[in-house]
Amino acid sequence: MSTDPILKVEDVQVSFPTGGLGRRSSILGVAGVSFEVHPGETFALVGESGSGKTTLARAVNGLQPISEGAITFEGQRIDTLDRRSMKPVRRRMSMMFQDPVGSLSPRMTVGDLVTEPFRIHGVEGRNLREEAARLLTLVGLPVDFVGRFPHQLSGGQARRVGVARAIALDPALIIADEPTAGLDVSVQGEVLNLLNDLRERLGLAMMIITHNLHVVHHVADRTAVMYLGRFMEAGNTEDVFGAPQHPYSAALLSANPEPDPDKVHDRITLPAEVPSLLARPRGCEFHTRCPWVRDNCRSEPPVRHHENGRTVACHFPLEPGARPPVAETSPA
Amino acid sequence: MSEVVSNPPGRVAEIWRPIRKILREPLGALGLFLVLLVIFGAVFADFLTSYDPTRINPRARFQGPGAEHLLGTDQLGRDLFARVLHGGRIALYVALVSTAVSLAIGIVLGLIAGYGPRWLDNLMILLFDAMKSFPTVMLALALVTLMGPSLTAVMVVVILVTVPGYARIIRTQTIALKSSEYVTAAQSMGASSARILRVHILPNVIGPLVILASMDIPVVIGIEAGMSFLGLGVRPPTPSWGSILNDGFTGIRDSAWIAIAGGVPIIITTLGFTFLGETLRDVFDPRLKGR
Amino acid sequence: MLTYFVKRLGLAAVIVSVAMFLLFCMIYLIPGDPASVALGPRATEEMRAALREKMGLNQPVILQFWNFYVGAWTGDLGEEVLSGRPVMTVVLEQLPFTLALIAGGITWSVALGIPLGCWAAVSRGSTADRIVGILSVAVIAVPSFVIAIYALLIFAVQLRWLPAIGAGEPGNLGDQLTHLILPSLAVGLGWVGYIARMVRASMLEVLEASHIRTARAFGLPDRMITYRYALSIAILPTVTLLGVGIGQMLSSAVFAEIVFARPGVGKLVYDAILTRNFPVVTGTVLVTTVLFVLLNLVADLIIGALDPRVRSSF
Amino acid sequence: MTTLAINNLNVTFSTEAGPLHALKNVTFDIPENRIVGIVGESGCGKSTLINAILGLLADNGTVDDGSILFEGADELTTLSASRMRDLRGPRISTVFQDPMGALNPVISVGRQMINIQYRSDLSKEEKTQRAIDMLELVRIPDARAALGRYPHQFSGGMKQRIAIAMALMMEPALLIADEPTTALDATLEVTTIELLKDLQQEIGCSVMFISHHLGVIAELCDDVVVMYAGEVVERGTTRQIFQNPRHPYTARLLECDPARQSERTRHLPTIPGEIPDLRARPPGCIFANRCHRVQPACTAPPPDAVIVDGHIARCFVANEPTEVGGIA
Repeated sequence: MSTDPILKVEDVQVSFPTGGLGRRSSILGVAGVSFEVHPGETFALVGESGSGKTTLARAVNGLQPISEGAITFEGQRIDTLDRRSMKPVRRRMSMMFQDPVGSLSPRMTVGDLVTEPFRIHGVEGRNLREEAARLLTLVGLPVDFVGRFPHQLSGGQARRVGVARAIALDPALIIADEPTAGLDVSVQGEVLNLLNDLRERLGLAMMIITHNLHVVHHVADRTAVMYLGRFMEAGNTEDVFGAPQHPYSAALLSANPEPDPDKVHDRITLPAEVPSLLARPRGCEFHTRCPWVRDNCRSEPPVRHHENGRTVACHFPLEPGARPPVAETSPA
Repeated sequence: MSEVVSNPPGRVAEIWRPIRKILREPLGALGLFLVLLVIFGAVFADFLTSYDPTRINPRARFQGPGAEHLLGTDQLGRDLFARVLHGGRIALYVALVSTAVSLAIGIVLGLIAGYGPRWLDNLMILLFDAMKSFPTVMLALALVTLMGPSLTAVMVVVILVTVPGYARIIRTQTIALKSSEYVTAAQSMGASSARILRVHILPNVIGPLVILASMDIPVVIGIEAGMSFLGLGVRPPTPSWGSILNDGFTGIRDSAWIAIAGGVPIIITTLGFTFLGETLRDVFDPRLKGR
Repeated sequence: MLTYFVKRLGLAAVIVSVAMFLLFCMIYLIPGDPASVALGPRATEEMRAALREKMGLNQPVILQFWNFYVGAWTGDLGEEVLSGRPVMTVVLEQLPFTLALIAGGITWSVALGIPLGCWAAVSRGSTADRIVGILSVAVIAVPSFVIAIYALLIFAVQLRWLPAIGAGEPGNLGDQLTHLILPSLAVGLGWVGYIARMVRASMLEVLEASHIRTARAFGLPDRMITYRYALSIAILPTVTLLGVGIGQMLSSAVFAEIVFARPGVGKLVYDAILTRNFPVVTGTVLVTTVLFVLLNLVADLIIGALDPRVRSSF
Repeated sequence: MTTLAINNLNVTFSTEAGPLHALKNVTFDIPENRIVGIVGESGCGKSTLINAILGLLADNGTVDDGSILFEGADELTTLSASRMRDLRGPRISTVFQDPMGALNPVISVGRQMINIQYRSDLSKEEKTQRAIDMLELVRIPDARAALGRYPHQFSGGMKQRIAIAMALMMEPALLIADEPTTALDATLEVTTIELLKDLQQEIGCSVMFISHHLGVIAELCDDVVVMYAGEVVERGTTRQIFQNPRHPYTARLLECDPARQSERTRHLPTIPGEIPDLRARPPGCIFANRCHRVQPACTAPPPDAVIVDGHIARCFVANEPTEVGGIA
């Protein structure tokens, strides 16, 4: 971590208004999150649906106003910028959205789609036809795709068009929301490899939002695990995967079926379902489902432990290989 | 919305393909034929008959259809065939002009309501709903009483009645598209609101609306004919299908041919436009079925 | 359910208020002055001034609107220009005839439209489906007053099966119903088409839904799937459509009442225009608007009662 | 005994652009009391296969050839509509992918569960009790009250469990599960799989489990059928398929799953190319255009090579040594 971070997120909260007339209140979609992304690095946000990972990504990209905290990008505070002053920032930070085909405007050709950033930012002195050809080649699509429409593309091809558009203006950071969603296993690798090649060749930083833990394991340098809008655990991917310290990360990792019929599943089963954001649990957010829950988890929010670039929000961080206490007491 | 990079291939083929698709459907072919027939009659009215539609001939009153007067004459001895042809001009003029104006206003208001701030949307929706809560003919009667019967009054009524519907459709679709991933993607690239509306939203909402509006043309023709039937549309000597029908209705027991001369063109035109509109919709936007 | 009802009622009141405001704006903005309209071209300047004074047209605009607004909510719609009777009384006298006509129109459209739509949906692609489709489109396309005149011409003038004019002898229900058949058919025929199409389209959509596939996969009988699983959902947009349809039927009723020389608000407003009785015109517009909004509210409440999702979202 | 025996099944859809051969010479068995996984990527014909078994093929689809024999007695491809309806539900039942849309939104859960038992002679109270028992079996809290509620009042995971309860209520001989966990989060997915496995053992039915998720298949299934572009390219026991894949497609598909790479790698394996247009099937091997072991012989239709009894791969080189694992 010797370099300056390209993106610095400090105690960011995002709140959504709820309720109608008379009983106006709000819920926290993101409840105080801090992290940094450094040049050339891939940072992954992992969580299940409703964890707030997409909201956080949209907040970083300036699509979602934040209610607390600060977002600094390339040394500039960006959460306070208005739309006009945000525009130059958008040349340096591009975002890819979940649906490979749905994130492409249906009545525009591939050529128009990949060169749209040039038109939006009024980039002068470039031949758009040549740019389109250059970008398509870069992402491994045939140049004659310029005339095609999104509905004529397969999921993988559409995803490549999205990548081409994201790198068009040589950004410093790409935010990819579920880059492998809706893609077959045999195509997922292509997209991830492409993103990784581009990251190495162009020296980009990347922020990947996903629920797919296997993908994270291979592509991310650092990983943060989100639950109900908060980081449960963050750190180097290999550390988190090797020895999760937060019960939720441990459960999530153990819940990951592996394609090996002889694998003995030593699983941590979580009782109950994810609580609604409308009724955020007191104390530790995870206590309603935590197999290791103790009394003060129910009343006191946990302090974050920082150690060797690793953060855990838990009163009682797990030792490597820890098993739920229920399993110990049950007859073997 | 091809801007710079690619050119759509084969312009001529682009025009012919939809027409061929319509002709393949029997109902579409019939609709197209009827519509062309009405347009032909209206455009070439002066060549198709030598009678002046407004000339009164006391010696030729109440003549039934025959060789001299193809569709007969009315209570003032005016040739009904000439009146029907010229009435077609009025009907088409009102229908096309007011629908076009409504569409333009409806699109602008709908985009503003759909993409603008929340309070403006709520206000506009309230106005649209209030506007639509007047029964059409009641509102028309009230307005015409004030403005006096005229073609302009009819067109104002049509526009007031149809704009809220168009605006609502555009608004609903704009709101749906506003949260679509490709619009969010454009925002994330820094596109201005004007560009998003022009490049990403308008091309995707306008097609269905134009088809729906084309299906409203028979409704507009009905409003014009209805107002003229009540004596609140075009002023008396000018022929309109509605006023011919009224002339026929007055003497329906003795001279039914006048009512037939006034009503059949209305039926032909409304059926023609409806069949054509239905086929257009089925061919180009099957999702709209049942609206 | 109660909060749902209260919310919908409040919204209806707001819409009626805005409609009143719009109506007032139109009257105020459109060139032409209600007093001159009422008195006709031969009136002297003094007469006009006197009537303007009486109708309150010399007051500031805001005050005029306020009087109009408060009056309307309290049932005071002004007085008839000539007889001086309260407009509200006159309108309410005529309203039952129009309501009967619309009820007749709804009966036609529901009784024919829903079964035809179901039949077409279940036998999709068959000749029956195509015929129902073409007929629906045709009756929708042709304006209701043309249907009214031709129905009169064929069934009353030529075939003499049914009476041509009037609403029937007061007190004689059978006679009144016979007099209702043709006018209500003219009002409702187009809506037979609308309803049939809507039922067909939403049936087809629902039959494609995955829960219907699940029901099929459980081997439920076709009749149960069609009528209990699919129609109970497909009927919902039809109820909304019918709510909207009532407004158009009110419009058609004007023509039907004139063509069949029936009493009713349509005939009332038409005669009022010919006699330049302007307060009656605005009064009738307001009453019918409120009626329309209320009936739409009823449609919404029916939806709320039929659809548990709507019920719990409020 | 075999619960379901599919032999040489061929299904074609007529489309505007010509006939689409969606299933070609599909053969496999679902033995009694076993869970058979069907694996394949998009366009492999999984949904067509389900619809063909259930007799719910779209109007433009026809079974050209082959047979689907259920419990050795009923030939599903030629069965009358009424007999088919009698089988669906009590003997063959289904859980579909989308938990949100699988239940009727305007009918209460209890009513739907009682409707399914319409053939049964039980009294209304007994039917209600049966519904409550089933909901308790799939761990729906407060089952009696749940009967009165509507689907939108349950979470996605609960809806899927209710769907499973409905599917197993009549104790069918065959349960078809079409990607039942795909729409669920990882933690819910594993609990649902474990639940399904428990219920299968308790009721003793056969399960046809369709999924694109290799991990789920490996954990749950006894046998695996690998499909590609409407053909069964390989089938065998789960161990045979996962530990000794003989068809190049199976081998590459397994490699592509990032979960198979226990070593962290920056470069993930892929299968280049696209699935061929099923309206213009190549005469030879369907996978030839993407295969890394393609040979001149592959332009002819490949045989169903038997590796060991019950392990079959539709490939010319299935019995040759491979670079991954295998004999070498």
